[in-house]
Amino acid sequence: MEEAVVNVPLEQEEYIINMGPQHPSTHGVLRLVVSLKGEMVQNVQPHIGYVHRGIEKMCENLTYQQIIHLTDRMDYLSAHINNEAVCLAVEKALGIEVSDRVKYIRTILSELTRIQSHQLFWATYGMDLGGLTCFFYGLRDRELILDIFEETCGGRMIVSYNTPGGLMNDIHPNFQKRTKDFIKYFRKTLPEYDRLLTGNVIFQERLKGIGRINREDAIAWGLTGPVGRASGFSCDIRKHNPYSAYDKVTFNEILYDEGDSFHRYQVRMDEMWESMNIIEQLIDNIPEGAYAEKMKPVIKLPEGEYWQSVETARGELGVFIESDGNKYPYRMKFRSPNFVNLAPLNIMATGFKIADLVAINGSLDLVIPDIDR
Amino acid sequence: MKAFIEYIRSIFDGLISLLKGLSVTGKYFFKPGTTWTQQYPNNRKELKMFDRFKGEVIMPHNDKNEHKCTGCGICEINCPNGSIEIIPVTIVNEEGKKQRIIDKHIYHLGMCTFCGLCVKTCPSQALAFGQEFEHAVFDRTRLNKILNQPGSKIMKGVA
Amino acid sequence: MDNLQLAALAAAIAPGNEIVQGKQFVEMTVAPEHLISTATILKQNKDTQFDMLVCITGMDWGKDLGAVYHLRSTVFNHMIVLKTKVSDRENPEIDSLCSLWQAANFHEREVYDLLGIKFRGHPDLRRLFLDSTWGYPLRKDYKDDVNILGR
Amino acid sequence: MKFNIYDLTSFTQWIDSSLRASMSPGWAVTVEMIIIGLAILIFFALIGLFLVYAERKVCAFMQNRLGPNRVGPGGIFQTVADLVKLLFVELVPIKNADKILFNLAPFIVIVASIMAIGALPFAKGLQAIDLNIGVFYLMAVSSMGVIGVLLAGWSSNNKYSLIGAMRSGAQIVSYELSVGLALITMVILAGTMQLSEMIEAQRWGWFIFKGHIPAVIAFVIYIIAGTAETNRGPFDLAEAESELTAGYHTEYSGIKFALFFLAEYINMFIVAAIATTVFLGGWMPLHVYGWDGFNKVMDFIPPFIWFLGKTFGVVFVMMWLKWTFPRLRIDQLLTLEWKFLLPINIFNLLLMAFLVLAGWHW
Repeated sequence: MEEAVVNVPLEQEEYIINMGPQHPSTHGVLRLVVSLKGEMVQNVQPHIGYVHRGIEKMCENLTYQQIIHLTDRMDYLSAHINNEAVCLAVEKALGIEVSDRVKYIRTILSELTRIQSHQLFWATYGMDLGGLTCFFYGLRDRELILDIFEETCGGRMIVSYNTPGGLMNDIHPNFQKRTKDFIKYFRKTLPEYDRLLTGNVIFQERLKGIGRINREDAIAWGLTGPVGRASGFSCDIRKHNPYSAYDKVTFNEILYDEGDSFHRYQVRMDEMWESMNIIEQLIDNIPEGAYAEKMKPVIKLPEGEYWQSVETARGELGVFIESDGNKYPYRMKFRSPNFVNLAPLNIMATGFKIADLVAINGSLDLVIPDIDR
Repeated sequence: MKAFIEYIRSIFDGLISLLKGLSVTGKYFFKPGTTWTQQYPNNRKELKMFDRFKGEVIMPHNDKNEHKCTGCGICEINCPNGSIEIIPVTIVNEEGKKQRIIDKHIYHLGMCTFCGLCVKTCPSQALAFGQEFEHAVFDRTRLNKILNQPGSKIMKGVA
Repeated sequence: MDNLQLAALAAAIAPGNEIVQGKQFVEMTVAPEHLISTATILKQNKDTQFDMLVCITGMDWGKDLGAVYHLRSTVFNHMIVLKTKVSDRENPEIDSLCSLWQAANFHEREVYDLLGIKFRGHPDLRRLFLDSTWGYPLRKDYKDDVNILGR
Repeated sequence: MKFNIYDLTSFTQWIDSSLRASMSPGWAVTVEMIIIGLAILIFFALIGLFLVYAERKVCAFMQNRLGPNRVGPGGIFQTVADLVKLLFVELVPIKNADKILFNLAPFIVIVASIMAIGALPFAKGLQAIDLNIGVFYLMAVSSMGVIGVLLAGWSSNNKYSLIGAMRSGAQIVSYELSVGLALITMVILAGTMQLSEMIEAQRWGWFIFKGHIPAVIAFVIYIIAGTAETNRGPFDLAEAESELTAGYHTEYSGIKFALFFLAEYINMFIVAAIATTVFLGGWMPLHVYGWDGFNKVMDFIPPFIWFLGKTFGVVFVMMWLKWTFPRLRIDQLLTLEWKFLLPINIFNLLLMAFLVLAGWHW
């Protein structure tokens, strides 16, 4: 506490409040030391590390198969995409090409993950802004995706479905039917989200022009994902460096120029439509093939450095593996999108009110375990 | 004048957007049968988990109280956080040969992260995922389970 | 532009650095004193335009400490990897790149927190995750008696 | 004495006269005050508990849930159980808090709402005191609660509470205007401030029908401003839980928190009751001139039911608003009042005055 106060420059009539680590709107154990003048935010200092588990250190003592289950626990809302990132990096290092079936299934599940993450964003964002009903509608529809995951992967959020060289099991026989049912249902329900929240005059007034960040700043701060794309920074890894089956589908990258909270929200709403389009293109065409390549029980990566970026629901997740030829990685680094997206919170929120700070913080859609790792 | 018309229009646009929102919540309020929640402890009988659901790691036994675990220890090696401990014992079997079997297959449910590596890598399919998910207990030591049942033997034909 | 051309171009505009090819990305090993100047050239040259700092990875190579910078050009969509090493394990110092890319701010704080590498010229170099009594856990010689890592 | 459910005047007068016959007038008044006080307190507790339950059920159904359903049939005793729990919760002492004000604040809030209930006409003859400036009195008393809110925020020694209290102050000062002007519009129509006379004037048509468009506008404004005055969503800035954790009552626990909580619901009831009395005819059944059969059927329903039914209807609308809309920001809240509600209100007032002068309102 004292340490925090020392580092915040205080002027006259300013005072500090601590938002977090237990605060309803910080979505976890993020602590923001906010200095205020009246209700105006003068300075925001994020203090993180309350759920730092040392995943990168733990990875140095785990085999590549075992690392997968740790990546679930970084960005737990994009668990499947995180798994995929590590698997892709390992497969790239070993020079393994997985079958098309695996690629298709991975892509479908990634997009389902993205939809459920954005649904939770919608739900919690509505709640941040005081519309508590949104929370229940968002979670209600998310439940259907979690059921798909549970049936096929065995876990709801923490799926651990990928493994280097393929998948843990083949998809469940009900998978395609359930997914199609969900898309049919959600295409009808998503406009309801817009009626309830997006079009609402209070909602728009609260978000438009709040927490603006322009394209140059977004690039300089390395903002990716919906946060970067709302500022007009075309940063979709799925488009620029396609992995899995993304080169086989057509979809639009959602881009807006305004870069304010409302458009960060709007990017996510539009991405849900795009994700549904991607799934519809793939779901009926899953080719036959092996669901996993034959792998050695102990995977040893050749000496060298490997990098793989994927697009999670929050931005670019980079996996950096330095291997010394052993069965454990020498150094494992995760470039987590939330960690980068949190950094410019100060420049986004300064000059706005404390209610706007909540709105901006919510529009970044932070997952704190991903920041701390 | 133009500003005034704009002002009036903003009022009506705002009101319409608010009414749209009200129509959504109103629809669910007045339409019966839209409840999505489950009455959890009451519906225990009907509640069926998906067959791949990872509730806990179990070791299936057949009617003759036999399991398939050979005590090879692959699950113990593969477990990322040391939730599995195998205590082997060497016995002399009916044919007079020395055989290494499990004495106890200890499973620390409290540490398990349900990654599924033990089940997947088991060479004799001795482990599986159970459907039980109500793991709350008053004492943490009760989460340490011994998976092989007392007096159980290894199934014939499993090396 | 493929990796070969990029390597040739990088060698031309920032001479004196060791360039490794044949890997996933072009890799440049930069001496710590040339880091800022090399990075500035890479960022500002209109044929490279590395305007996005993707990631800084703090490394402990056993003897040397160092950092690996992943740079990307949002214009050309190519990547380059900069590596810098310091052999002073007691008081390692590298120049901060905060003036070039603001994204370096948090990344450098993270590297400082976990590996103890100080960044000269960083505006706000504080520990990020851990409190000041911790050691530097990502160093290979880090020992934690309470929570035993490894096997 | 014959007990008449449709006209309680004779009943209350019988109590009064029998009391006066057995004791001196001073004592009689004292005993009457005690009876009324007890009756109001019991009603207060019951209505508070019921409204909490109703709110939880209403929001649950809007959110595809069932709401409380464990304690009693349909969870009807859930709020009683909650109240019992709150009574046993430890009252956490706050470091460096202003003890006197801290303890006083919940009582100011609760007393303000009790005072307002005293003047409400629940049925014909069932009114504690029929002031000739009834509307004025209700407005004055119902806005006193903000003093308690301000004291709570100030004395808690918590910055969140302080911000919440300051917001609440700014909010109530502004919205009091709209509430007042909306009611004045109806006072012009009624030509009186006495609540019993106002209701009597609505025998052949409630004011919201009689007053044409200005009355409807006034009603909408009153609902918006009344919601704001009770610090309820979407105007719950004072306790905005995603910004200020719980606003002015962050530091309160146990029964003191329960008092704030109860007062919020009672205030909602009072605002709805005023709306009922002034716009929707109070306890007066729905009458249509000329339809004698219809009017007889309507008269058959007791006035008390009419009053509560209309009030809960308005309360439901307020709950509906709360569970649909996101919260406003403080500057938007003030913009809404000063740039939209107030000008419309003043225009509306003129329109109504013109209407009444032209004699179009009958």
